[in-house]
Amino acid sequence: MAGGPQGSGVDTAAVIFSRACGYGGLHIYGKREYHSNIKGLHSYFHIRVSSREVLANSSSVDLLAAFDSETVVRHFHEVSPRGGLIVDERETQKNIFEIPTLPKEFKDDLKIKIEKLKLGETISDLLKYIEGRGGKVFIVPYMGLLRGIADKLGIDNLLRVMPTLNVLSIGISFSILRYDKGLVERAVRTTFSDRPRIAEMNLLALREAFDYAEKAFPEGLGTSLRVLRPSEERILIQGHQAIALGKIFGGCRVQTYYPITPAGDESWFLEAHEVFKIKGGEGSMLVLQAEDELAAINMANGAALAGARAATSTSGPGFSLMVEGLGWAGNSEVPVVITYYQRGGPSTGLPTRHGQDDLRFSVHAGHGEFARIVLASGDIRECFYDAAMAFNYAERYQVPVIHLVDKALADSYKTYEIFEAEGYRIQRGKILDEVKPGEEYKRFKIGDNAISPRVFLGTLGGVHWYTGDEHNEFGHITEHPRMRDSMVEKRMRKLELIDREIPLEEKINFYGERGAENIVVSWGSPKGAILEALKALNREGHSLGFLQVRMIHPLPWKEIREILRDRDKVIDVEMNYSGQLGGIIREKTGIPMSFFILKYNGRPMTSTEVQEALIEILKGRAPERRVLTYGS
Amino acid sequence: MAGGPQGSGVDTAAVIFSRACGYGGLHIYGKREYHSNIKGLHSYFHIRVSSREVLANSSSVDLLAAFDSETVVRHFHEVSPRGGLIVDERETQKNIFEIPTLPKEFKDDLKIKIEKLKLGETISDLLKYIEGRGGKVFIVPYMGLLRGIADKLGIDNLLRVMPTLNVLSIGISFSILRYDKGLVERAVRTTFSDRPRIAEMNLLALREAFDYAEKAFPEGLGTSLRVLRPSEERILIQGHQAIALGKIFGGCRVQTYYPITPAGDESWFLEAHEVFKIKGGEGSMLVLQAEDELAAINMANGAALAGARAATSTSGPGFSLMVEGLGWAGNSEVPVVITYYQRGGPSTGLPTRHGQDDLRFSVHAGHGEFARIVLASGDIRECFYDAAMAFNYAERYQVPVIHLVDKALADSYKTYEIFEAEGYRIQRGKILDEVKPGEEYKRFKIGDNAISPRVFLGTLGGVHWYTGDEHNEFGHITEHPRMRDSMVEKRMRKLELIDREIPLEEKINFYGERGAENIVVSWGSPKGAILEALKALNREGHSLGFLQVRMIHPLPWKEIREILRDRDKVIDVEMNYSGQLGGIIREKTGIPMSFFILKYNGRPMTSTEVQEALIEILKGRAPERRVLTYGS
Amino acid sequence: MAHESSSFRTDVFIDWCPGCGNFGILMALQGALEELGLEPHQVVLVSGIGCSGKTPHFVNAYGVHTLHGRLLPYAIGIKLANPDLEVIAVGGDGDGLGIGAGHFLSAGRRNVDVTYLLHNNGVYGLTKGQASPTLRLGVRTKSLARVNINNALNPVATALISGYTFVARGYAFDFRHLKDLIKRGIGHRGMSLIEILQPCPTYNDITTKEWYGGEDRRDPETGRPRPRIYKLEEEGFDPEVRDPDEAMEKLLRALSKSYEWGDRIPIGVFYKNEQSTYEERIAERLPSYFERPPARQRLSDETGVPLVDLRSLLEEFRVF
Amino acid sequence: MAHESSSFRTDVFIDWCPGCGNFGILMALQGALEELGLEPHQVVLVSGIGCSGKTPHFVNAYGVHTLHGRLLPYAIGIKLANPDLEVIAVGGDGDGLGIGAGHFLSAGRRNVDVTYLLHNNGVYGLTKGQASPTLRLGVRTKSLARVNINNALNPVATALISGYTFVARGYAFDFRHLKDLIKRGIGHRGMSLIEILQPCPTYNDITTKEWYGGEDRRDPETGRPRPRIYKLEEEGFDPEVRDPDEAMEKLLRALSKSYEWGDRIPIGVFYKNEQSTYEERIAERLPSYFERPPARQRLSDETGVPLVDLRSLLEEFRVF
Ligand SMILES: Cc1ncc(C[n+]2csc(CCOP(=O)(O)OP(=O)(O)O)c2C)c(N)n1
Ligand SMILES: Cc1ncc(C[n+]2csc(CCOP(=O)(O)OP(=O)(O)O)c2C)c(N)n1
Ligand code: SF4
Ligand code: SF4
Ligand SMILES: [Mg+2]
Ligand SMILES: [Mg+2]
Repeated sequence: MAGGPQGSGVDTAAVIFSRACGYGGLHIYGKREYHSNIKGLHSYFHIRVSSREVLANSSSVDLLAAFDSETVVRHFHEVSPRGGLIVDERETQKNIFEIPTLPKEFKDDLKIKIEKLKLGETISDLLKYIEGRGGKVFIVPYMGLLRGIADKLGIDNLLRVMPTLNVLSIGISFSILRYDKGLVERAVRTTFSDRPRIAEMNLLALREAFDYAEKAFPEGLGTSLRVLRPSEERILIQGHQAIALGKIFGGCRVQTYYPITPAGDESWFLEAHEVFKIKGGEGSMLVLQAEDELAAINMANGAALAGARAATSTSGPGFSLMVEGLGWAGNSEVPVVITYYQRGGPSTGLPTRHGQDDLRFSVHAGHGEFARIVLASGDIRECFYDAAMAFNYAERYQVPVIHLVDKALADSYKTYEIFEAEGYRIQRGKILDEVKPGEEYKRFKIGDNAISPRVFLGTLGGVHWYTGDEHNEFGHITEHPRMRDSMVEKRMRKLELIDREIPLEEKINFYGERGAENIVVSWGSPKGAILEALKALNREGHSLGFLQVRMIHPLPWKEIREILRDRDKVIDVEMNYSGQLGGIIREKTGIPMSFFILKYNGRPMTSTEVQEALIEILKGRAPERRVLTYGS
Repeated sequence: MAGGPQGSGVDTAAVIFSRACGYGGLHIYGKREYHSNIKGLHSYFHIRVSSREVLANSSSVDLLAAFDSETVVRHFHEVSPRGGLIVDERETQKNIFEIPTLPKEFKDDLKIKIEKLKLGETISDLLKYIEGRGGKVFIVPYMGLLRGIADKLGIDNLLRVMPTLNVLSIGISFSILRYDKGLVERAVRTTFSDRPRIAEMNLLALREAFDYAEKAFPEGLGTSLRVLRPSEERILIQGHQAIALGKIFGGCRVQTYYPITPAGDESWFLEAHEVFKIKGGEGSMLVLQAEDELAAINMANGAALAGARAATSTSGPGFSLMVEGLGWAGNSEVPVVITYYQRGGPSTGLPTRHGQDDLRFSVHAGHGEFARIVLASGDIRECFYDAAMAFNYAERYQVPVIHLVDKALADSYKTYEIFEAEGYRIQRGKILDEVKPGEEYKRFKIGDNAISPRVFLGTLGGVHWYTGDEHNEFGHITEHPRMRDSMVEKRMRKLELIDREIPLEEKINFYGERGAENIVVSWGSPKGAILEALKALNREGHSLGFLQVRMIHPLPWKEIREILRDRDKVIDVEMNYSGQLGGIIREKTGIPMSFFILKYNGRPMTSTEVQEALIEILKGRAPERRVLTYGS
Repeated sequence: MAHESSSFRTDVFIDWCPGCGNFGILMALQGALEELGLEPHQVVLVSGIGCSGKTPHFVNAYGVHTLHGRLLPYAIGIKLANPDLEVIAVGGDGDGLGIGAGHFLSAGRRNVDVTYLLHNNGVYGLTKGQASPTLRLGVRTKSLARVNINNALNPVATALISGYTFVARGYAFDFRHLKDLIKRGIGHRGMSLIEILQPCPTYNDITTKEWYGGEDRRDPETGRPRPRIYKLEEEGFDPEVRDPDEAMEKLLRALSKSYEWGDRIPIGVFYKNEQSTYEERIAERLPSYFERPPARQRLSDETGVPLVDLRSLLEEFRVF
Repeated sequence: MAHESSSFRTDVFIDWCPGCGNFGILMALQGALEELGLEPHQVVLVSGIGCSGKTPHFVNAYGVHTLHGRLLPYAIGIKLANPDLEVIAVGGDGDGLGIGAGHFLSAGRRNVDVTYLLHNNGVYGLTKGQASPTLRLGVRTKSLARVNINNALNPVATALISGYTFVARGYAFDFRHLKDLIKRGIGHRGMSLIEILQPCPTYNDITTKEWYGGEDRRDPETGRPRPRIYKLEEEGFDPEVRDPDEAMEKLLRALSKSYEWGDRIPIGVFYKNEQSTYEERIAERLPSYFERPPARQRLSDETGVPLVDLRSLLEEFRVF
């Protein structure tokens, strides 16, 4: 873990660190945390490295690199007994209650905590605590190192080399982990590939750090990171990047957005990748910054009618403004895709923090009744494939598709075996390229099933109309009761069609033992922590299965009922207060959840806390609701 | 029933007719139906008159006054065997397929219908059909009568007396019903009380009509309307008026709105009643037309923070735009009231037609989780009391309250015993008028229960902050995990408090036999039709109870579970496709509905069709879902 | 509906009130489309909600009747997805300058090649005559219980300051002039606003046909009405910016003209300034934009295999 | 927080970037409030979402930090419910002219007595530097991957055409001048807009403090920077409408001035025209509005019995 004030390079450090590990054939899982602020408030990244795949973070930290004293204060208790802390020598004498960026409520808690631990009020008291538990503390004279770099570069102003602080701390970290310096250098080079001068400066810093640490800390951390040579090709990728790539791959050609955290990252990534290679040439995506989310959804609807695969991307506050446009899409059978990045709500809530509070809202948003699909990915790989698949669903069924992800997916990093096409095919559903002379075209023709062939705006002979009002087969307004009934039924019966046609493996995943006594039910980002906990517990002899629901709406309730029926315990795990998926399952299957493991403090679940909560339930010691609280 | 083109005075006719009946001590229930159009398309009103209370319409018509041929075409089949039809002699020879305002889909159906009935294509063919079934047809030379009126008033231009056409037809109707002419005159006078010239013209028309009909149709309709002298005081009122009055009575002093059907009527009524009498003086309500619904909800939130009881009023498309503001209110614990008039959705849908499609949306609207109350009135009297009560709930619990009504309630008319205060008290919850010097005020103080004392903006010593972000007790932004948990819990626990404190009789109504084998479950406007059906069926020896749910959220699930548990059949009756209340009940109680009686063609349920559907279920002949279709 | 009829008429019943100015606008629009030699399938009419919003149903061309106030996002989304389409937006004054005012301003900033007909009747027609944002302060139409307490927005001035590159005003009952304006608006490369003075006889008894026509102020000598409306072009007003240097001066002149009201009400073109369109600016980023706009890109081969080169996309993420 | 501190400062950590123009604005605002002799409880600061939107938390007065773009509806709702409050709205350029542009226009139409400080930094600060609606076409700040392809809105011109009765521009780093403008805005009876040129050193490297200060164009002789910013009042510009007849002329002059940019950037008051406020117009409908505004009406007696006379309310519905 590395932490420091926002703007001090924590992000870049995370990237370099993860890349360097990736280059060494290691698996990583990482997650950024930051305040809703541009510069100065606390941010940190938390990375797990392993020779085997890692799916989530745990609750303890083996090596903490603190760029400032606040990081020490916030995380010292997480450093594991055999872990280490790297800290700037200037920080050690600071009084912890004089850190201006610590909010009052944090200080209140802190006071209680240090009283309980019987600690003093300076950073060095906290360092002693770490050491007392068996951890190691590495005190680094960062200023001295910076001065050395400045001197070597012939720079007077220390401020100009300050940005290398993060690379210095990476260097120290990798050095005491005994890692291959060459790989770290490569990571630095790639990261700054478009700014060669900066790259050079940072490479120098890296070398200085390695040199210094080898001398100053000859015994290192104690544990070391060994380089591996896996046989597979690997990528290191974040959730929002995977979604963006899934969109390009899946044929999305118009993306509208209005800036918002954390959805914005995806659109900015797309802007940077708006022109891409296709077989025999070049493809492109139009990425449009709208004036607000009302415009964003409705522009996307318009683009979809014109025949482009079109999407918009947002978070809760933006989605709340898209509700009216979503309803129009539902009524006019527009194949539009909305990528919905949940964050902590309600209202602006916790803009940069995590939550899964918007499930019910995505299912029920919009007045009136209309068919939609709500698809929730549980890991970064699923983000990629679901992003592409969403367009197939949207066009085949002519419905809006909400691709529901969350902040923990959006900006966590993970190493994966490279993504392959995996048989993905673009399926555009029923589309007529032209309407033959003499033929009458009806956009909303009521036929055998709920899907009428589409023509794009501009097609010869296919003139038709759209309206948000109830309409007849041509798309003209009607208030005729029988036509009304037919159109309501046409729209709503799509849900049955979707339920029937989409294969089960695209709708749910089941892990663990099929016949397990106890089933964990969840969706979205807790998946990783659950899988890790499950593995550990089943190894210990417990009997657990895990049902991950991806298609939330229409819910594959028959299959879910089969899976959940007659189990000993059904344990709902979600990042919200009310166990929303649990509610939906009970509504559709009648099966109540026996236990809830919930979390809503804005920080993702760790495998440690999920595992602990599950153990308590399995041991029969748990209350019906258990709220997890790890995180800073 | 009277029908004619929009703009031809159908509305006024409805008012006069209903008033005249009311003055005669009769009970009426009436409902307007009209297209989303200003002038020219078909509209009609459907009124039931009785010496006993009437709660809904039935599916047949005893007397149909047709202002145009379209009305005949649309409603001839509804005229009951012993009923009558009043029609203009000029219309009788018209070809029914040449009526330009009939939409194609209507003509398609009509063709099939008249072929089945073996009828010709003119209006007089339809008249013959009515007569053939035993009905009476009254052919009236309206043009001649109008000319007579014009002559008497010394007016050349026939167009200037045309507006009396509706009163002419009322005159004919009451005359053949042998009703007291004096009462009808009084109704005309009251209706045009602010336009004495028009009143005179219409009174003349009324007399001409009576004179003509007495001579031309000496035998009358056969049935007659007798005047009564009830002992109670009575009012004749529409749903939107009752809500407006409930707001004034309940202390609402700011109402914001953006024009929309059918919610707009309430705000225009309030504008006309913005100054009113209070004990010892004059009160007033500020009614603000906003630039859109985003502004409307947020202005109301602002006014509520300043200390006014504040509300906004809208329908589906507007509510979709209010979702973000609702979330802010939820997060900032703002006591704002939203009156939500449902109409047929989705999107602009059926702007002037009925539906109950927005239940789930009102419960789940808004990203994130926060407490709200959703209160659904089932009749016009409840509209009044719930409108007032909503402000008590909002202020006591510092939550947004959605008062969910529907178009069938909004513009139906009914006679009621005059509304009394019935012990209604204004309860503003915890409010501090001042904060004493030296005391620290925390707007979001976390205390014993979820409610912190409020001070209004501007209170001396009470300076505090609001934000849509997560906040600490002062209202300043926080991202502290523990504070976050506390605030989530503070907001959400209100639901338990509400559930505990609000008495059951404000949350549900139960009608019929407590121990009945079968229970009908419903909410909102179907109540009237259900009650009438229930009475008839229980009279026939069936065993039916009726649970009307008024507090939809938080749902009084424990009590509902008690009521529904172990019944033979639970029958869900709703005006939507998916049986939304049924879904909520199953989610919260685990009890599934055994049958659904649904309707979504945009027209309210009649007691006839509900009764028929229930009989089939009780006789064991019904499918699980039955869709009702009455209406034009 | 049926295959390419030569005319732009449909057989949908037109349910506007008798005497409504919308009839004139509809005719002028249909006339313009015909005279421009466009075919129904090349044209997309996008409308908002209101009486005016029903227009597309009466025109035999692609019709997208959208949400209240959102016609411009739809129009822009459609046009940018397929710039070959002739996209025309049609909506009310409440729609465009009340609930949709944010999009109105934003559209000016973009300069997409869309033509926008704004039906200005001073009221919210379809919801029964409430004051619209163009109704003047202190005015009370017959549909209002009290006088209007809001100031009016001036559509022409609003378009001018937000960047519309063609700004004009027409009159619903001057068929030939309006038809001509619409043709010029469609011909203009960039975002055009045509405000159309539209009498609403049902709710607005202030700015009526008679008032515009000056029937309340007949010449005492001839007895003939003295119309309030006059044509800018007849007074030699030159709206066209021919050189960037004169843009500011012409803009300010147009602004000044836009405030003329009451006794003399100008119609015609207030401002015209051809600049790079949004589409052209996009094409600088996406070189193949005009040949292969989003709606016309091939996505896959015949078997559905995406054309995108997944490997090259993933290259930058490779760590092993 | 604590009881009526004499100052308008809070102890909340101010988390803006070093060098941000917002610091200057905050100080000017606090200074203005103090000098006006207002007390914390009399003032309500209403803000939108953005870096600028955090301002109320740093001011010891009632603070309502609302939704992105919705600050004006809140400000107006609060002010109209209790016109005794001094309501000041504070928000960003994206907030006010992007997502909130519709309310911006509409507020001009109403003329409620609210003072609106618009922090114009040309970017969406809090979401990391995307182009805001005031960023000029073709400009590329360091935060943008490509040049901006939208035209800019001019806040002063937009306020002028929509009816704001006090329109001014200040500069974040001219403390005294800005403080003075804010005092005058608050003093003005009606809707005031004060656009504030606000350098954002983190994302906007175009309109920087140095640029406004003219440090890039020092006088070759003296070596001193030649500031781009100048004060209208120093050039004798008279913004005030003293007679309705001169309103149009002054409006057009203000419009013309508002377009000056580049080498010379005017700050100061562009336009001031006292007219009836919205509150006054309301009071014509509701005679007791100022004595008993909505937030201050008594609703019930001590036992909670509503004061409203239900009988008289129901009278018109009586049929029997
Ligand atoms: C979100 C939303 N709010 C309100 C309405 C109701 N509504 C329908 S038409 C209309 C006003 C129409 O006025 P205008 O745009 O001037 O068009 P006109 O009818 O005058 O042509 C309104 C408010 C709606 N359809 N959607
Ligand atoms: C509905 C909604 N959309 C998007 C956002 C995300 N958001 C937060 S701040 C911001 C932009 C702020 O820019 P500006 O208004 O110029 O303020 P500044 O930060 O520059 O002061 C955006 C888009 C949001 N909070 N709400
Ligand atoms: S209400 Fe007015 S605008 Fe609407 S159709 Fe009638 S006359 Fe035309
Ligand atoms: S991002 Fe810009 S506007 Fe925001 S605090 Fe930093 S410098 Fe100021
Ligand atoms: Mg209008
Ligand atoms: Mg900004």
